[in-house]
Amino acid sequence: RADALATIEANKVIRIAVPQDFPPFGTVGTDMQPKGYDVDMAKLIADKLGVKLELVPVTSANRIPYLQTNKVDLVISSLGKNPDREKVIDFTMAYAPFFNGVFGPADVMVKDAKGLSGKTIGVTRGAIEDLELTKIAPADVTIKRYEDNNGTISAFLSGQVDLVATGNVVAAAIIERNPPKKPEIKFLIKNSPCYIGLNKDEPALLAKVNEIITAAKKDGALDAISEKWLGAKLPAEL
Amino acid sequence: MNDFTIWDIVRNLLLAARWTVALSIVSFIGGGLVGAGLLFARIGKGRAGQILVRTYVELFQGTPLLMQLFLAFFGLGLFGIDVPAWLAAGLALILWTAAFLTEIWRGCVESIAKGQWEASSSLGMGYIQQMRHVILPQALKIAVPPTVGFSVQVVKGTALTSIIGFVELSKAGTIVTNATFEPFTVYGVVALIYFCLCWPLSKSSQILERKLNVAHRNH
Amino acid sequence: MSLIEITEVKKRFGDNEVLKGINIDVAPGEVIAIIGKSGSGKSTLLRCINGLESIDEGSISVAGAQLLPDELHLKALRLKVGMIFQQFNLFPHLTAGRNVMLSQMVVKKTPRGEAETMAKKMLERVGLGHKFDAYPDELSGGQQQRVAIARALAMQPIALLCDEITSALDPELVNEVLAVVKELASEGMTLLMVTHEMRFARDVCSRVVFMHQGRVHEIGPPNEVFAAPKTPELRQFLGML
Amino acid sequence: MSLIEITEVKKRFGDNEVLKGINIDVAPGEVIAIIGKSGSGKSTLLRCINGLESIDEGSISVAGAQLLPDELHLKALRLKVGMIFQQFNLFPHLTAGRNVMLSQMVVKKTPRGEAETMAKKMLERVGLGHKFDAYPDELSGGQQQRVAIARALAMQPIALLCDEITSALDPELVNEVLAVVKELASEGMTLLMVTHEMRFARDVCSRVVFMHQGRVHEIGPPNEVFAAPKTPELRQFLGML
Amino acid sequence: MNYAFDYGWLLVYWPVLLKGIGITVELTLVGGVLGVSLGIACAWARALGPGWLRPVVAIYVEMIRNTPFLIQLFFIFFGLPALGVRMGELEAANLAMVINLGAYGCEIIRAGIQATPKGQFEAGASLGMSRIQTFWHVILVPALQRIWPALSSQIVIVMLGSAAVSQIAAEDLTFAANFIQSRTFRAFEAYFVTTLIYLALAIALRQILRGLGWTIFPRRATR
Ligand SMILES: Nc1ncnc2c1ncn2[C@@H]1O[C@H](COP(=O)(O)OP(=O)(O)OP(=O)(O)O)[C@@H](O)[C@H]1O
Ligand SMILES: Nc1ncnc2c1ncn2[C@@H]1O[C@H](COP(=O)(O)OP(=O)(O)OP(=O)(O)O)[C@@H](O)[C@H]1O
Ligand SMILES: [Mg+2]
Ligand SMILES: [Mg+2]
Repeated sequence: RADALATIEANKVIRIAVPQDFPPFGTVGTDMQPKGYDVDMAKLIADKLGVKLELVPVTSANRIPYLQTNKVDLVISSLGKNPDREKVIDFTMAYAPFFNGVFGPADVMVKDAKGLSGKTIGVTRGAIEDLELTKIAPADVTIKRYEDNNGTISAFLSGQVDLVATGNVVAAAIIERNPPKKPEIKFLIKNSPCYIGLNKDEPALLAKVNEIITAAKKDGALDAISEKWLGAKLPAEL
Repeated sequence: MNDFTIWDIVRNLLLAARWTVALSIVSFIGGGLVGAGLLFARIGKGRAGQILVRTYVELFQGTPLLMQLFLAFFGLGLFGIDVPAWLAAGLALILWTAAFLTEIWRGCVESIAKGQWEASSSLGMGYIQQMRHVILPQALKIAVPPTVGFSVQVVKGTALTSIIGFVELSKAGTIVTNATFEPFTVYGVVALIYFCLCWPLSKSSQILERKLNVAHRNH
Repeated sequence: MSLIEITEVKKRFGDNEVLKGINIDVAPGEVIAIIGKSGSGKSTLLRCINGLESIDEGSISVAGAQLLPDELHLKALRLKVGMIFQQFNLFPHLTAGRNVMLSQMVVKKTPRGEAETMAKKMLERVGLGHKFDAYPDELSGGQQQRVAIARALAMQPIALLCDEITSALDPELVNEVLAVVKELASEGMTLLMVTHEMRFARDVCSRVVFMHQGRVHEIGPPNEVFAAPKTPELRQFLGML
Repeated sequence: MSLIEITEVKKRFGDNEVLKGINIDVAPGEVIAIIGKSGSGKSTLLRCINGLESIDEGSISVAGAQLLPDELHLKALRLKVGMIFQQFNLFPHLTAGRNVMLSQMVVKKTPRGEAETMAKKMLERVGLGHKFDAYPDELSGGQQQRVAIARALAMQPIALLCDEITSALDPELVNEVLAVVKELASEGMTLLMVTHEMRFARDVCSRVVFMHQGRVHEIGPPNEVFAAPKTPELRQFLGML
Repeated sequence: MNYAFDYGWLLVYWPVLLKGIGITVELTLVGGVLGVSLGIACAWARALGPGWLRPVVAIYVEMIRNTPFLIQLFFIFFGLPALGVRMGELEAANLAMVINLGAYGCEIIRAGIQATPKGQFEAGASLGMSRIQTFWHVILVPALQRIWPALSSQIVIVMLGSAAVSQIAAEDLTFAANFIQSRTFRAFEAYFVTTLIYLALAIALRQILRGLGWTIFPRRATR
């Protein structure tokens, strides 16, 4: 089988899976064109490789099959890592921070993971916050896993869950819309970063992408993207 | 983050609805053709054909369309067969539609009185001639209302193609909601568009049915 | 020579032996009434003669040709023998005229013009020339049955099988159909008819067959059969009516 | 005093006046045959008496009580007058016995045990005691019709309306039903029956009503009506049969 | 093919699958029973009910049949709380399925009622039964028998359609598949296994409904 990097360079095009339903990493503008952190990251990589970029919008259900059936070369979809996942695909180095928090209305008193005890908390299935929260939550927490961010947010706004775990930027966007129930930050979940996914046994591509990420961290390109979409510079430890 | 106006929402949804319509038409026409072929195998004399079609129908009516689409697109991909999304979507929807239409039509053919078969054979007609001149013209007539009625299911079924990357009406609704966090506006419009697409179909199916019933009463 | 020869015909449905060895010879131009209780096998016999049911034993030959159960032989047979049913079985999506034309055009490949002329003639013959363009559901039962007769006649059969062709009709409509049959008989058509109309059987038929439990129990000219039934079964059957 | 009084009853379907002023008085125990051509309004008259159709003018009273078209009066009426139809109309999902029990339990709130006893008795009476547990589709037409009679009788009506109750039956089955009706008549049941069985009408009925174009054209005892029809219409009608 | 199938996750995640099957079955059971009941009530209302009720039911039926199930589900789960009606995802899922099957069932059952020979109504009436009594004791069972195959198919369709409830976090079979694949990235295996389970459920459900038909309707209608 041909080496993925070689194929990309030969075809002069890279196909990258990005989310469309997971702001601020992937969403759409009024022209329905994808935009967001992941999209800019994809553009950056294509740019550095000097090839054309083909964006493939994906959902949490089909992003990995796209990769495995070679319909895309990379998945940039705010992927979190776990050992099971690492058996199936390879991950690059981290390319984005994820400011995850648990949010809730003012009258719900929670300060840390233990405080979640007995509460119902909404989260987007398969997202980083889902993986992390599942790890740290006490046994008597009810975690409701929705299909996408909208489900999670709607569940919170309609009172179907007491709390939600989501990204800062998402929460900020909600507050901006001035809903009757304002999500306040309760505590931060471990600042777990996101990785780019690619097929196994592609050392050349892996090395190349890692190289691009390293360079982008150095020259401030990633900081710019982070500032634009997450409202903060990359944290130092990333 | 949210710079969508109502008009942006409606416009984008309407644009996406074009996919819904296109997919519906393709699946309906394709499904009709395949379904007709299967129908002949199902009501024909060949035992193997009958069993094959029955298994086929059981399979496609017994599993969620979502999974069929997934397996058609990614499953074939796993075996190195790179089907484009439109082909996989078309294929899965057509096969799914065909399974239902075959069954609907079989019911119609079987509802034709046995006397029609006997009268035409006693006049010396062969199987094909009976079908062509006596059975199908009658079956076709009673098949129209349930067939049109089923087209509503096809329209709604196209929503599931989002699993393989189609941004049709439902998916567009999800994407826009995730950009705007205004589920009620967006899904309200989505529901309305679906209603506008489906209702004329259901209604005409009902009207056709009523017409036929009136016609039947004269017998 | 006989036109229809039925020799030792047996027919089973599963375990149920419905015909237990039937022998009848029908001469050309004969009009035969088949009578008997419900379930005695009358319809089954007619259906066997027309090839709608296959026979298990024995043989049936029509105009010298053996009845064999393959498409080709069956088609040839059905061109010689027409059948008319209790339920008319007109094709509801075609007009009376088209009903009569269809099989001529499809089976015999008669050109449309000729078929139409023939259809007109046959409808005329059953007194329905003016109903050429009417659909079956616009006709009364008696008229529908007459169209069915015209449809069978248009294939120019040498014999006609009629299975209780007046039983589904209101009493007042029975006569118009029987009148047509009577005329056919007088024109020399060979007829085998299952019927409950004893008066008609007596007046028109050359022979009467009384079936009982899958057998021809009595057979003979009507004046003998009706006036002097030999078996208690026939006597009982006639008394019942 | 008459049991059923029909006075100047008129009934229209749209523009079509089907009953044009009917007057009949039925004394208790009378057996009346209604004859006439198809479409003359026979069924409509019976249906009006049973309240299945509302009348436009005139009045009908049964056992002294006026027929009024509200649920309560209708129910009271139907407890007094039973009706039996050409198509039997048995309830296909219930056994013969349950068919007879249902209306007793539902309408009269008869306890199950009593209803069952009554059902057994009534089925016995029509000669079907052994068919209590048979479903309608396991019964012959004649048996089904007798169950329908038992069902109507179980409500202990003071009169029975029968609309061509033997027309859907094979000729051999007609007699078993007529025998039951004959017995009812001899036991003093008041009967109004539309029938095509002239022999039966002649032998059993006290009076015959000949309807023609929505009117009672002739009425009288059967020997008068059949032997000396006064009007050309009746003469023609009788000649037809 | 360069993909190595791996079903090792089944060892770890089978409780999730099992729970998913349980919930799908429960949803189907409750949705089926209540949905058919609602369908019967609506069919009665539409075919024989009082004049004012007919358009009301007609509007309900048309609205449900001409919009996607998922959106109905969203309105119930996310929308109703705004009106002060809050329920858990399972209740919402159940309600949506009942409403959905109720609308389809209504049309199917109504067809069965309308195919009832007029004589059955008249026989009931002439025995003194009221309209409701006639409907309940005389019309309904044969009407259901007439359309039982169509109704069975619809129930299977609703069972398969229940996959959508995973979107409101109801942990049905599809949720299980999605959950497992989100942890293990074994999407093919997860979807393949669930597809087979759905197929088995559909076949079993069809058989159960057929058996039920045989017991409820003691006689097969004569042809
Ligand atoms: N297709 C069939 N399969 C099984 N049994 C059949 C079939 N057709 C007829 N029979 C049986 O064969 C026997 C004779 O039936 P047939 O219709 O020939 O009687 P018939 O004399 O025409 O009666 P009828 O006067 O009622 O028309 C009956 O017992 C019937 O149940
Ligand atoms: N529900 C109805 N709506 C309109 N017209 C009707 C209706 N019922 C009966 N008629 C008409 O009323 C007339 C009398 O019908 P009715 O059934 O009483 O006749 P009948 O004497 O019983 O005839 P048959 O011997 O055919 O049963 C017919 O012209 C018929 O078309
Ligand atoms: Mg017969
Ligand atoms: Mg009548």
